[in-house]
Amino acid sequence: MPMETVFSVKPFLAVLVSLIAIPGIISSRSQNIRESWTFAAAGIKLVLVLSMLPLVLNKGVVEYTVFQVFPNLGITFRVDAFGMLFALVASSLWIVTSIYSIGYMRSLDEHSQTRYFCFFAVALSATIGVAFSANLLTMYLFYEMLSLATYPLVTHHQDKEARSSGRKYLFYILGGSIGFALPAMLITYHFTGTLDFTGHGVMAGHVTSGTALVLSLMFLFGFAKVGIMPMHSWLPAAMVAPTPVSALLHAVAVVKVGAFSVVRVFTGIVGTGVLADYNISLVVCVIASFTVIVASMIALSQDELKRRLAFSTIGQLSYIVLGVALLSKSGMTGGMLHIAMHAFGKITLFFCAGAIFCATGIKYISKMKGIGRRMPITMTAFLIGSLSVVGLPPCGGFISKWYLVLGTIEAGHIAFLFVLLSSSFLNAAYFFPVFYNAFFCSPEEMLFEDKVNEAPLWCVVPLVITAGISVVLFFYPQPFLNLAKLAVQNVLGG
Amino acid sequence: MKILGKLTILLCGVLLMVFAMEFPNWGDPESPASTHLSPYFIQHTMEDTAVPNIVTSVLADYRGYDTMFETTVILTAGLACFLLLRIERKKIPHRYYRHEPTGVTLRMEGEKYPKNSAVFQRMDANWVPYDFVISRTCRLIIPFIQIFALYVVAHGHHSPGGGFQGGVIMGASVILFAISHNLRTSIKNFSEKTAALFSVTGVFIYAGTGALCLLFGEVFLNYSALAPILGGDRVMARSHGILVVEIGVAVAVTAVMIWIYYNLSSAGKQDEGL
Amino acid sequence: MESIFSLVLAKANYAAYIILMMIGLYAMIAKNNLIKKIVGMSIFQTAVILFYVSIGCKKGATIPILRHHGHPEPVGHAAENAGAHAMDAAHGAEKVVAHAVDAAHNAVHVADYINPLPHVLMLTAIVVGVATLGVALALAIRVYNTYGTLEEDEINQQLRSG
Amino acid sequence: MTRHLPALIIVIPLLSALVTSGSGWFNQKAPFRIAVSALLLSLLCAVLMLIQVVTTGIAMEYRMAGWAGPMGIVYVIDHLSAIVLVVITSVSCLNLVAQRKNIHAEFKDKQGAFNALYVLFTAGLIGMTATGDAFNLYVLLEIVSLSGYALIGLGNTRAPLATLNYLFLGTIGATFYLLGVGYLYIATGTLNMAELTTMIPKLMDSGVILFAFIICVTGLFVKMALFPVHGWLPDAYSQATPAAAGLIAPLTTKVTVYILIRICMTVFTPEYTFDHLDISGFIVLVAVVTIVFGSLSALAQKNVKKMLTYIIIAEVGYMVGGFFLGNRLGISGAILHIINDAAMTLALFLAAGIFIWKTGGESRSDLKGLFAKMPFTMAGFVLAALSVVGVPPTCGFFSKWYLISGGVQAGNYLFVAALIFSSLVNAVLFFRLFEIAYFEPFGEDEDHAHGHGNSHGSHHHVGALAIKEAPLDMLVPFLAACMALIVLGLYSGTIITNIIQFAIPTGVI
Repeated sequence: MPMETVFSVKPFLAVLVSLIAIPGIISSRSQNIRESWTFAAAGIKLVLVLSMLPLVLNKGVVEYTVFQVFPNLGITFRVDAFGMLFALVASSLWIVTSIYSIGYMRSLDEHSQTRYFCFFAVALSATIGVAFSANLLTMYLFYEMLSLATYPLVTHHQDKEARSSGRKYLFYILGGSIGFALPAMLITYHFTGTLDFTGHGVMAGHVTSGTALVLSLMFLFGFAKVGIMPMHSWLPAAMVAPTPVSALLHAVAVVKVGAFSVVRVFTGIVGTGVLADYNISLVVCVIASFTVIVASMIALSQDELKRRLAFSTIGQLSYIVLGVALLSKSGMTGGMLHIAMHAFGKITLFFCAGAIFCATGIKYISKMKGIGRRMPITMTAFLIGSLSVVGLPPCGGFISKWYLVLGTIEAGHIAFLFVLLSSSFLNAAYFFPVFYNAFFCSPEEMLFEDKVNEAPLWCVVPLVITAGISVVLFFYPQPFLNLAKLAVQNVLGG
Repeated sequence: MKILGKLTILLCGVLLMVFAMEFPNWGDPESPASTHLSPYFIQHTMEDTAVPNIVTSVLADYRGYDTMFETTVILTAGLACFLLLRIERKKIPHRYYRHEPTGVTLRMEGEKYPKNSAVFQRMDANWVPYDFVISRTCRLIIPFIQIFALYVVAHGHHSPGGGFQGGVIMGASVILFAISHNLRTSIKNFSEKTAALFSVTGVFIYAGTGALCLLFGEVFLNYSALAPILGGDRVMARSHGILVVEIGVAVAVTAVMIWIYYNLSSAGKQDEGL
Repeated sequence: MESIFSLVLAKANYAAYIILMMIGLYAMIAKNNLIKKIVGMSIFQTAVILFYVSIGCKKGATIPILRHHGHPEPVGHAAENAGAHAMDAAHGAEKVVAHAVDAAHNAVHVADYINPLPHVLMLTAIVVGVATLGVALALAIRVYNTYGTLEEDEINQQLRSG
Repeated sequence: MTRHLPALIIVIPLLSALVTSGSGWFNQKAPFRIAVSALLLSLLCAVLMLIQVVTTGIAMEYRMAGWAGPMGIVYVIDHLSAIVLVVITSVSCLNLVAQRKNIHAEFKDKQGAFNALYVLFTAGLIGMTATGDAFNLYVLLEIVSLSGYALIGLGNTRAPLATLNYLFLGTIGATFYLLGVGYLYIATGTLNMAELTTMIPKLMDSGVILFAFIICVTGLFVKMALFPVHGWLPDAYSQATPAAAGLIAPLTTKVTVYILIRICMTVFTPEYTFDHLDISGFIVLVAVVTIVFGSLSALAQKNVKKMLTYIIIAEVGYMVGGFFLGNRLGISGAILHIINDAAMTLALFLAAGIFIWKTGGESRSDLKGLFAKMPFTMAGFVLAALSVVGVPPTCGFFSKWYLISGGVQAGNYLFVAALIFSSLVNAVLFFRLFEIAYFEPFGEDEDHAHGHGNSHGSHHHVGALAIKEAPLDMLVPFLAACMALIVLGLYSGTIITNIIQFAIPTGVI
């Protein structure tokens, strides 16, 4: 199937645009000017990404090499269906999150907001960079850039708790990438002589089964952002960050970059053939399933809302890995689609958590009884988000889960079907009590007085938008679904 | 530490000795060192540079570049000692002088001192008296030492000698003066600033001669380019060029020796001293 | 037994330099007083100078100063040829031997003069030794000014307690 | 004029050092100006030579005093020396410009002597790099050493003792090298590197050559502070004044590694070093120990400058180990790391200089609150630190890439593991500093800061938020050095394919 390759600077610009905005953000004299720089960058970024969409949907590819740092390896961007899927999610959610950030940060009167917006922009650059990277080196570069750019965001409060969390965050993320991913990358390069992502991987015929297994696991654990157990504990720790950061970074950018990287490496470097032939996929499936179940169980026991969401995220990320590792057509489609669907659902939930904190200062679920009466919009959005994450109609999450379930049957691994189903039950078990408590509690149990109201408009509007999109995606999942299908086509052929 | 040191030393010594067994015998005329490069120097020194002292011709011409840096090494040492040790002298508000014939003591403000220093004697705790016999004897010898130094420098082309040797002798004569009198007297005659400037000038004569060759369109230090200035043909120009740089070396070595002595002997105070 | 003796005697220069060098090295490692260490360093460097100079030695040869330089003819002769010779100074290494045969009429016998090169090199090494000694003494004075002693163990004691 | 560049690059600094030293007796401002302009001219020469060598592909040869080959001293500028010359001159120049205020404060009326020694030190390094004569190398090595002792010995009160120890070990190292040259001279009768290259293959089995190799390399190991003869370096470098440390720390060890590479590849051929001798494995092992030791020792330091010096030791292990892997990738990595590490160390020491200038202290806790106070300096410092850790796209990543690839290719996984370990330790080291600079508010005591730990309010007081950057003439060169880290990283492919590739003999695979 011949693919049209266009050489264009657009992917590079899409990465660069938020970096270019930084001097503007720093030098702005007032908050409004600063925020308009952010919006301008976010808007231009989305437009640039969208402008490449038609081409990608027509099975085209956009390529651009910035620097040829090694004789046959450069810092190269390449936009294909999978990358486009992820970039689309990230760049559209940046705008929403920016709105939300303004509301959140201003209403809580946080310090160092300029720094916050700067590193937010850097993080977005890095995310798009990962999405558009054409080889493992470029991806590694932006992956590290993201790790470092998010550190000041995670530790924004600069207190003791932030310090220890930040330490944990870097320990896992940097330790994983330098300790595992970097050597794995170099060893791969040594054996294969290339790091380009190709449809069928580059390892086939170059490595023995043992080496392939070790390398695959090094990648899986090395890209610790995907939060596969036991490399997961940075994620709950990182919840000390301001909620918009948790929302965008820990529901969209950071964790999804991890998942995206793992999927990209498994399909583009290791190759589906190698994964299947040496039974690596099965090992990965088992590890992912373990994470899915255990993370959901831990989530049940968490009382702090953001921590519960964090453990939920850990479980959901493993869905993606599991889906791709099933190596069946539907499984892969479901896994890739889940990147988008989960992002919209989970970001809604985080926004809600943040809005509750903004309005009431409450973090714990046990203290949220009756809050639904006071903040109906927020809690309705929370319901929609939960439905999406659990995977029930009429929400986008249902579609991806549907494909995942189909995938397990297609692959003939019924055991994983049960994993998915039981996990869904667990998801429901830890989300619905929140919602139930918020609305259906007796008046005497209500913990809120009349003076509590909805969070500021800047906070409420974004969560309504994302909740709305979650619903819309159920009825109209085409853009993401088509991209995911195209991506699977590239990988599996046919 | 001592046992360990002895063991290391013993081991090193034995190892060195074992490998030394492979060396050519002492004084073996057939050794590579004696047959490879040195015959060229021995045979061509006259036709190349017209200097019969082969050591001088190799030193200042064939390997003249090395020697330039050798001189620079000396200068570096002088600068290093200065930089490490020199302490600014405290401004002394006033000094006492005794008028020898009458025994009257004068108090002088600031750095001023009586011009007629044969009659006035400075009084302070740091002052070291020097012996009359020794100082006069040295004054007697020093001119001869200095003439000999000049001879060594100038006759380096034809006999053992040259800039380094002559310079050291010259420097030693000044140091002898400083020892036999005292540092303050010596500094009065040959100040630190003079020493520093002379040492720089000496190296500058050498490097400048080399750079002059560049200006004349030849490679660095190729004295034959200086034939138009120095007179004679290109070979004699080399011979003369060698003399010029030897003088530079002598100036530098003399001055640096004195400079280092000044700083070391007074621990940088440049006041009293040994 | 005799052969070993003669062998050692034939390499006596190397033995001398090695012994001297080891004495210097030992003083640098094991002595406690900084000035003694500096003295050891000087001995150490001098040993290498001895080694080099002994390389230059040649049996039956004299110091490398040409004897017949007073005679006008060789000089004049040399001066005539000199222009050309100075110009093509780019003799390759292999040409050197050829020249040795070629220039036999110059009446300069290579075997008569010892190798000048090591002497030149050692002039440099001596200078370096003097310079290093000077700087080392300057540093020792600074150390003495700071600690009031030049014994290393006393200085270490002061450092530990201070 | 181009013909004379190899002489000019060293004669200009030499002459100007003389003028500088002389002018110091009359004027305290002139020495600095003369020194800077001389170094700039030298840098220009270096760049011109690099361009010429790269475009023509032929090494430049310069016959000092007009004597060729073994009789006289020749300077040879090939790809390897050309790039190292650019590194030396630019680092030296940048550091001098950045340290103007420091120098004025530290050496009030010794400007002449200090600047002269500074320039002489640079000239010595230039000469060491460019020379094609084994003995001339020794003379220049001594110039570098002597001026280095003087520059270092001027630090704080402990500096003279540390310098004296450095002097003892430095002298042993240099004398060993001299002895090795003597052995070579005994065996071959020549001192010219090019001629030695042609002669050594015939003498492969000679014990004298073997011992010459061992002594030379041992001497150089002492000079570059490889474990276990590293003891002098941390003390000496950390006690030096910022101006001296910024020159000496980035360049000395790196140029010594260059000399090692030069000696092993040009004098003793690669065939001899890697194939004939069976010591590469051992030396890589020593390098591994150096890396691990350096990293762990750095972890134990509270003083920032001392920590940096231990990192230097670990980096020496990188380069020596990479070179003795004996394959093309490893040697490329080692050479690339000479360039990159010089830039990284310069940036780090300039940063340390700025910290000391601004806070007056050099322990870890003196960095408190600096992110808020000096954001630009800290941004540069973060960049330099990331380069040391090896995060792309900074240059440290790329040399590490080649070194690790070389290790993988040679099958030496111990070396690979050591590099990874060192990267991780470096990450810990620097993030520990960042944490202090980021979390602990400026100008508050330890316990006081902890008391305020959880309240946001403590960050709002004026002192912590007021930006007080370093003076511009310190900041601009520092940021230029930091930018160079990125540029070197992005263009490392160009450097490898156009320069370093030609610096390695074709025999090395």
